[in-house]
Amino acid sequence: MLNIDNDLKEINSSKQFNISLNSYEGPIDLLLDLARKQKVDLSEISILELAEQYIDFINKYHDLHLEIAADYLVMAAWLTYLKSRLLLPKEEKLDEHSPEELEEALKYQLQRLEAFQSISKKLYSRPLIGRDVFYGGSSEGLKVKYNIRYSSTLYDLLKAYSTILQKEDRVSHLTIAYSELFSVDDAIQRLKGIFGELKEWTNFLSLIPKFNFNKVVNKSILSSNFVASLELAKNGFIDVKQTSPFGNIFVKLKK
Amino acid sequence: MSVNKDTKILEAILFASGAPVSEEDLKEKMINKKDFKNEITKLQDFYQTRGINLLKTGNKWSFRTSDSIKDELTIFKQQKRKLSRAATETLSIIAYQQPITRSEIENIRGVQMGRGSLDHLMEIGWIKPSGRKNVPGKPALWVTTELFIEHFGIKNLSDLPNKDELKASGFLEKRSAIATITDIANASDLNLDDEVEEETLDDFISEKNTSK
Amino acid sequence: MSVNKDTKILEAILFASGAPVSEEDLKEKMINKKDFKNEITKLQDFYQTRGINLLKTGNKWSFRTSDSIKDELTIFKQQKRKLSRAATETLSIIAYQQPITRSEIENIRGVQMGRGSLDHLMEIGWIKPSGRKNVPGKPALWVTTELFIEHFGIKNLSDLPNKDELKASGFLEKRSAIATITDIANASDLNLDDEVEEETLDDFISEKNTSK
Repeated sequence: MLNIDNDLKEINSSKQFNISLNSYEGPIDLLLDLARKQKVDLSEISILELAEQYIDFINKYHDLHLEIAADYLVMAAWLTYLKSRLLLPKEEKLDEHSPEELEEALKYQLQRLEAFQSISKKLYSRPLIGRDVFYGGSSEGLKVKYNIRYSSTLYDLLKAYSTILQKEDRVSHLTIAYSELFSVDDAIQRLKGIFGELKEWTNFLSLIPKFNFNKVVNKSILSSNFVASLELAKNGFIDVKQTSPFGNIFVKLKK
Repeated sequence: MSVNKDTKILEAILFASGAPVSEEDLKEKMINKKDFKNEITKLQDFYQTRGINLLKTGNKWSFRTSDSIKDELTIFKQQKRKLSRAATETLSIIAYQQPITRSEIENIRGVQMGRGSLDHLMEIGWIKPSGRKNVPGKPALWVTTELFIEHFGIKNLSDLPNKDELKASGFLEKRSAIATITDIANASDLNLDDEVEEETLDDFISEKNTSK
Repeated sequence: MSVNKDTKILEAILFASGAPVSEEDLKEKMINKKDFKNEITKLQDFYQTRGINLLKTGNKWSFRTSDSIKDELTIFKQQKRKLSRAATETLSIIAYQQPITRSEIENIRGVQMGRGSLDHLMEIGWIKPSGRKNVPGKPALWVTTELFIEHFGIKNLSDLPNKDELKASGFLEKRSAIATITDIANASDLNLDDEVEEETLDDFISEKNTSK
């Protein structure tokens, strides 16, 4: 009677199962689809049968280890409950709703959703401005006076306020990331250690440690060492010379 | 054949303004304002079978191209994003059941409102909030706009297609608390969803004190 | 009276394009292209005495409002402008958090406000000063006006959706990382100029392609 089993097999083999559940707008939509496959006239559907089909459908999903949204599971649990109520012999009032009332409520909801789904198709297939029909006309040749009118809409206003709310959520703390750059102090300490042995003029560049850091860090090593060497020259610790503009810089220990 | 000057005036205004014009604005330009009803009906009849038609939506009149040649007018069709199914369903529920709260819409659709459908419909300009429902939490009520009526070529809200039919089937009444399956599921312990507490505007406004 | 489909097509295209259309473009849309001359002449005759006439200028055809009524008619057209982003933000803060002082607004937006920004909103008529805050310096407090409520199509201030409702309606959704970055860049932009925007319906609907 139903092709769900076949659908499942097909879908399973073509790995499109998830897409299939995504195409439903929620548990009631899925139920409605199952109901349509059962009967054309929704007022005559068997709720018991529908409940079984739904539970079966959800179980099959489960077997395939596919994620099922919580509300689909809630509906499955609820339908299991409804099924048991419908199958159990009638008891004295268990709680406020008889199984018939529940059945009726479910039918109503299915029929109402069905009605709105079909009405929404009808509504949206009406000749729509900008899609099917168009305004037009031209005021050429007429005297026209322009009024400035602000066209900002409530949507613009709410969107702007939402932006502010988002910013408030987002920008609460300003954290400054730990810097990986090399400081001048470190470089002075380092150069002092090296310069003890530099009796001859030595190319400054050969004193720069070669690390495979990123460009920025490498540059910081170079510049901190350069500033450090100037600092040391100023203090009379070393000599620095450069023979031409932009030429190599040489350093040696001051005698 | 001589054409009445007022006819010409109405025709020209409606043509030149390129958007719906209110009856008051139209009357104001006429020589014999009392003839308005007569003139506009004549004009509407005159264009009935033509390539452009005269339509009344809400309180406004406009010329628009005829629906009968929509397939031939494809040149004007811009690439236009289609509304999602969720959005069209939400729009029609609002149109027929307005004013309506978000949770009432969710009740009918049996699913939590997808992200982006109310804001999207509002961005297009077809819905807006209007008042709040007098129930705990005072949730916002949503209604359709004048632009909705104009864009869908509807005379007025009581003229929505199949409205009587829906009403007769009892689908337009808002059922009381425990009448639908979603209500029952929500009311029972089976509900796994966290209920979002609805704030009133007052809660919301007083919040600013704490945020500083 | 039944109207030829080609007549309707010509009529609708000439109407909807709002500018002169070349004969080639018109012919191209017709079913029986050979009938063009006949059809267009028929149409021209048809409109001869009406409020709008069909005119040929050079190689192009267009509808124009009739000369015979041009003295009676002045059309008022609205030039549409949108508020700048900064002004919209300021307005929304006032709407939600009124009464509020200038420095409180600046505090929320995280930027100093240009001199004229509040004046500008006041000029439009959407905000007004209302009393002073009882703190040192007694700064003016700002509130929104009746006109604000009318323009934005709400009944009263409590119609404005609260934070949870904004969230549930999709407003707080981040569209994309890039959009967020530009949001920040734009927000810190102190430019208070209005963007002049002449919107057509097409812009309006097609605009949305870019937003997702």
